[in-house]
Amino acid sequence: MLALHDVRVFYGAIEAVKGISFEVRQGELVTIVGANGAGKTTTLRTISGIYRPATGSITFEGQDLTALPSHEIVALGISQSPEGRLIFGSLSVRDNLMLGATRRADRATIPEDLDYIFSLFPVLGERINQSGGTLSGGEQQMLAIGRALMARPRLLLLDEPSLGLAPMLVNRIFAVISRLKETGVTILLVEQNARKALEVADRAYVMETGHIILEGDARSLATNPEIKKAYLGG
Amino acid sequence: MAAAAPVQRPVRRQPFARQQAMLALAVLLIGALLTWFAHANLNGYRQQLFILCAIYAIVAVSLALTSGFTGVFSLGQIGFLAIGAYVSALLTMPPLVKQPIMLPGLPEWLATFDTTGWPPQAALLFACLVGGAVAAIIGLLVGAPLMRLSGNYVAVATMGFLIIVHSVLNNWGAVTRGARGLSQIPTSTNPWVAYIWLVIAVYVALRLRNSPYGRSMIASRENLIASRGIGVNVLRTRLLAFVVSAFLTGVAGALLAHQIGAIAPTTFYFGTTFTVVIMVVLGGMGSISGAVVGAVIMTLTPELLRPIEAGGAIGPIQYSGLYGLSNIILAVGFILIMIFRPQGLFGERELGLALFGRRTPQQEWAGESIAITPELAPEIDEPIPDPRA
Amino acid sequence: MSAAEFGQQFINALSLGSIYALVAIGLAMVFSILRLINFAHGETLMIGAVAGVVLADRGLPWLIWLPLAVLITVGAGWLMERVAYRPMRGAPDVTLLLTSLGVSIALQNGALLTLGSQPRPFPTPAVLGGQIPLAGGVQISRVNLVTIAIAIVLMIALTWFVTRTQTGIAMRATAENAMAARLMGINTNTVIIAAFLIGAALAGVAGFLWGSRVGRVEYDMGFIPVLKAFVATVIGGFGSIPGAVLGAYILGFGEIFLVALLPDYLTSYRDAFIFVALILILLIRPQGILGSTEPEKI
Amino acid sequence: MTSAPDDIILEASGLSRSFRGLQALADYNLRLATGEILGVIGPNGAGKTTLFNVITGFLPPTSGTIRLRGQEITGKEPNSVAALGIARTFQNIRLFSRMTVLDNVKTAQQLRGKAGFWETLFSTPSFLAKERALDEAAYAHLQSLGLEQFSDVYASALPYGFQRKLEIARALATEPSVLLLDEPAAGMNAQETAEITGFIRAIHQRFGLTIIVVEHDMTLIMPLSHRIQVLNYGRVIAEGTPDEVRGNPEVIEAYLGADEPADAVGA
Repeated sequence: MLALHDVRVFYGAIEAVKGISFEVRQGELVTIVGANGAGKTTTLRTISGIYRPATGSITFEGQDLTALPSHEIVALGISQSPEGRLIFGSLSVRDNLMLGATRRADRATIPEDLDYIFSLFPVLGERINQSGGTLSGGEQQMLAIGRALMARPRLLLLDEPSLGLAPMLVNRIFAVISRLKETGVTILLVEQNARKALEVADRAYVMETGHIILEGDARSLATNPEIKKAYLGG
Repeated sequence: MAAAAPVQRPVRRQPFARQQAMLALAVLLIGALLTWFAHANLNGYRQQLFILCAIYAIVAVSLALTSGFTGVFSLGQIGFLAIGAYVSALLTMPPLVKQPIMLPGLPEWLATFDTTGWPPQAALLFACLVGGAVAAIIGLLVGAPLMRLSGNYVAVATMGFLIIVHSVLNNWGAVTRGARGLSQIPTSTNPWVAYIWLVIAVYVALRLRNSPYGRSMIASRENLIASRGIGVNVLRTRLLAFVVSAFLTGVAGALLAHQIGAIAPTTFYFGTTFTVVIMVVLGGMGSISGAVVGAVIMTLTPELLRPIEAGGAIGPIQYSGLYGLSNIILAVGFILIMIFRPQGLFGERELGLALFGRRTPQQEWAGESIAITPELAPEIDEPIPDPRA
Repeated sequence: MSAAEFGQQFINALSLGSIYALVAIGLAMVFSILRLINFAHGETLMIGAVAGVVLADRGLPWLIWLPLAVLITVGAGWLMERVAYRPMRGAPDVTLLLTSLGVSIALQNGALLTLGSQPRPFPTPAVLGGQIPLAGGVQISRVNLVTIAIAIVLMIALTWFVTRTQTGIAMRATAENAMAARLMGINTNTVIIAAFLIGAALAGVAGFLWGSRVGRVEYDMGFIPVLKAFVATVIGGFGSIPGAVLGAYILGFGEIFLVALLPDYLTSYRDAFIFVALILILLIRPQGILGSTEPEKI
Repeated sequence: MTSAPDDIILEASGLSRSFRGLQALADYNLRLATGEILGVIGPNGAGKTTLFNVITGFLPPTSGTIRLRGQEITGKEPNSVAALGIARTFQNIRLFSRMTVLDNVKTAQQLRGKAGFWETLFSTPSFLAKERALDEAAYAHLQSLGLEQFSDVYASALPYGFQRKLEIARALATEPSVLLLDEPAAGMNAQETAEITGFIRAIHQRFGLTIIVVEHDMTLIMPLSHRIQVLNYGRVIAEGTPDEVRGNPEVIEAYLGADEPADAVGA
């Protein structure tokens, strides 16, 4: 469904992503784990068209994404819940969610999707008219995921959904991710919390300083001694 | 510790290496030759142009000092030019034209202050120093609060300062004669005086940059927070640059007043501000030689454009000339520079230093990814004695 | 000051503030998205007024030349974004500021070149002439009345636009975080162009009102309004549209009542006082009245 | 050594800081002994960086006091705090990018002595001597930390790991007695983390430092710290030796992860 081939991304002279290749297949939940600064977020943003790769190709269902502006990439069915949530703090929860639906063609089904998101995150329904900036960190994370879902994505990109959340909320978020996967959404999840990510994912890639250093199915990576040592704190 | 015996360090450049001294001497000599030529051989108009280049180079250098080094973008520099010009003019104008009937607001001592008997150059030097000093004092008073601001805010606040100065010049008729301006200022500025002050300005700027003060200035520009974190007093550092540059610009104002012999508020407003900003941006913010080159280009270009502006403007620095074509060309040229070469002609570099073998800092580390030297680290498991134990 | 005088000045202040508000909104909108202080915004106002003069010279009735002139300013705003500002996206704030000064000077001199340095009379429509007597001996000029009315209508329309329409909400989202907006599928280019176009249209209307007020047009007539509008945005908080409007009215009132209350020999220093106030605001509350107080992240 | 009161170098009592009603730091207390290494851990947003900002003067506390060697430093400007002997690094590296590595260090070093204004202006022999001394000292400092090969390179051109080191080297050049390290291992892999751990250990001894280190990576914090404080929502929820903290159920709940056995964390 999504395939990256030898993608390199630079910030000025600094090479943040150094020639990575990977793929996400229809219906899969794939995770990229790795430390801060490994290039995970850069990779996701490059897929979304925020950064341009210097070399390499990114294709989604056979279509080349590398030259498309980000709003057209969203229109193709790839939406993202960004790192740090990036909620529009001055806008209401409703406006935030509606912005997620900016590129939707089938506007008639929007109310239906709103209901679906409120069933996933009831608290958003309670706060529909509150401004996004007044939500707690966990609620903002739910809003960010809900906002991305409003695009009715076929591929959902989740960037560090557990960042800065209390463990109880982390569990909630991951439960929702599992549930989303069951509904058939293809998900690419970037996480520092490797332990949780490997629990829910089908397959995983490990990134370090701009390279993918390991890949495999999530369960076997979770038991890989090297991974345990470096990322699971064990 | 595993620190090896100190390796003989490679020969390093000293703050004023011989090559640089040679270069400086060469530049000084060439400048002096040009000045001599201008003084002895050029006709009045071209000589005036030479002087104007030098005066604006002083302003550009001082703007580069405050805006380029500290990153505090000042749009109020021309306010100091005005202060230097007016203060010096009021000192040296003959008492006859400072009588209460002309300038009723002048205090008695200033109205009767008479330099007509002095040697002209002594009077000019005195006027320059006082003009510069007053500009510096006002710079201190204005800068002390304003240097707390950064980015757009400081640009806007200094612009406010310029507007205030302009408003005072225009409205305080009892001292400034308002829009009519001051005239009958002795025209004692000659190429040599202008050149010598330019040399002083360049020297001061270079000296400051290659000193603890300059490092603090550039550090605070590069990362305000980190510079405070390592003990840089950012306010004081910026203020120093601001006051020194106000002094130099004040001197330039005095030279300007004593070149033309008549000054009016229109000279000291946005048009000139913009011209000087272009000089610095064109040369490269943070490059002293760039500022000088930028000033020369920007002073001479309108003169070259003059023939196509049939009829001609009143001086190269006039911003609202009669027809406006040269200003359009300059403004469009400026926008193109901003788009295609925002770092200007020289960026941070100085003209010619590379020729003399000065090593410029490497922008890229050649040896790609080096492993962090493991021998520096002692064994991880070596216990650290707990001081509380 | 008598009650009648006060009433008179009050309406003058409201009208002046309205014009500043129309100009300030455009500045604030563009600033909030691009961090660009668009000094050339004053020249859009000038272009609107000049276009009015040129079209009226052709003998067109004002009902026709006014919309045409506004259309021309909109075109000018679009061109400005396209030619000068788009290539500068992402440049440092000060670079953007200087570029806009460059654009401003180029346009002013362009007008100088075509118009000459002599002011031209503005073809104020006859309906705007004269005074309407109000209670208590207060008179309101029709220009002032129309200015206030137009400003209120346009501001209500704008409020509706930014809170109720998809493009308006997208605009606020882009101002808050452009990258997040792009991730939502918002075409930020469209949003930026929309901001320029709306700002230019408001400036075009302001140009008409300003021309009617002062009765003449000049190549550098945009300078004072943009400077004042700019002060208004600083008072209200850089980049906040309600802040810009609030700041514009504060400035309008400040200016009118300063002149009314100051002793005669100080009234000509009006601008100096205003900019002293501006500097004080920058020092005491740089984020303005309605600006956010987000501390810098360390 | 004993923890007699005069051994306390840094003391904070009742420190609080709030942002728009949000309590980023609440009633924080600390008595830090000379030579101690204190680890501070906690989830993102727990107030760790706020703590550093308050101690170093970047943010005035809403209430509470900070004392360095008994002298109150609450509310002092960051540059004064640095002059008194507290240096820090930043979570996202903050170098002077368009300055050489040597000049980065010199700028920090000149806090301890530099030429005066008139000396500079007239380039007197004393100015030249001071500049030369500064130059040599800065180079020696880089040499002692293994960074001298980079001295003429722009700081922005350094490889990532060395940028972290340079930031520490620059902080050390201010000759601090207390060093605050904000996530020194962020973005590093296991090997680099081990390396930077050793580096910190080395400078701790060589410069006789007292250190507070904020870090997420347990492989750095556990072997390095004498004592660990766990922050959550601005409050210290646990404090003790690495072993004590590791076994504390509240810590596991709030930070280390409730659903994992304690031995999954740390060494």
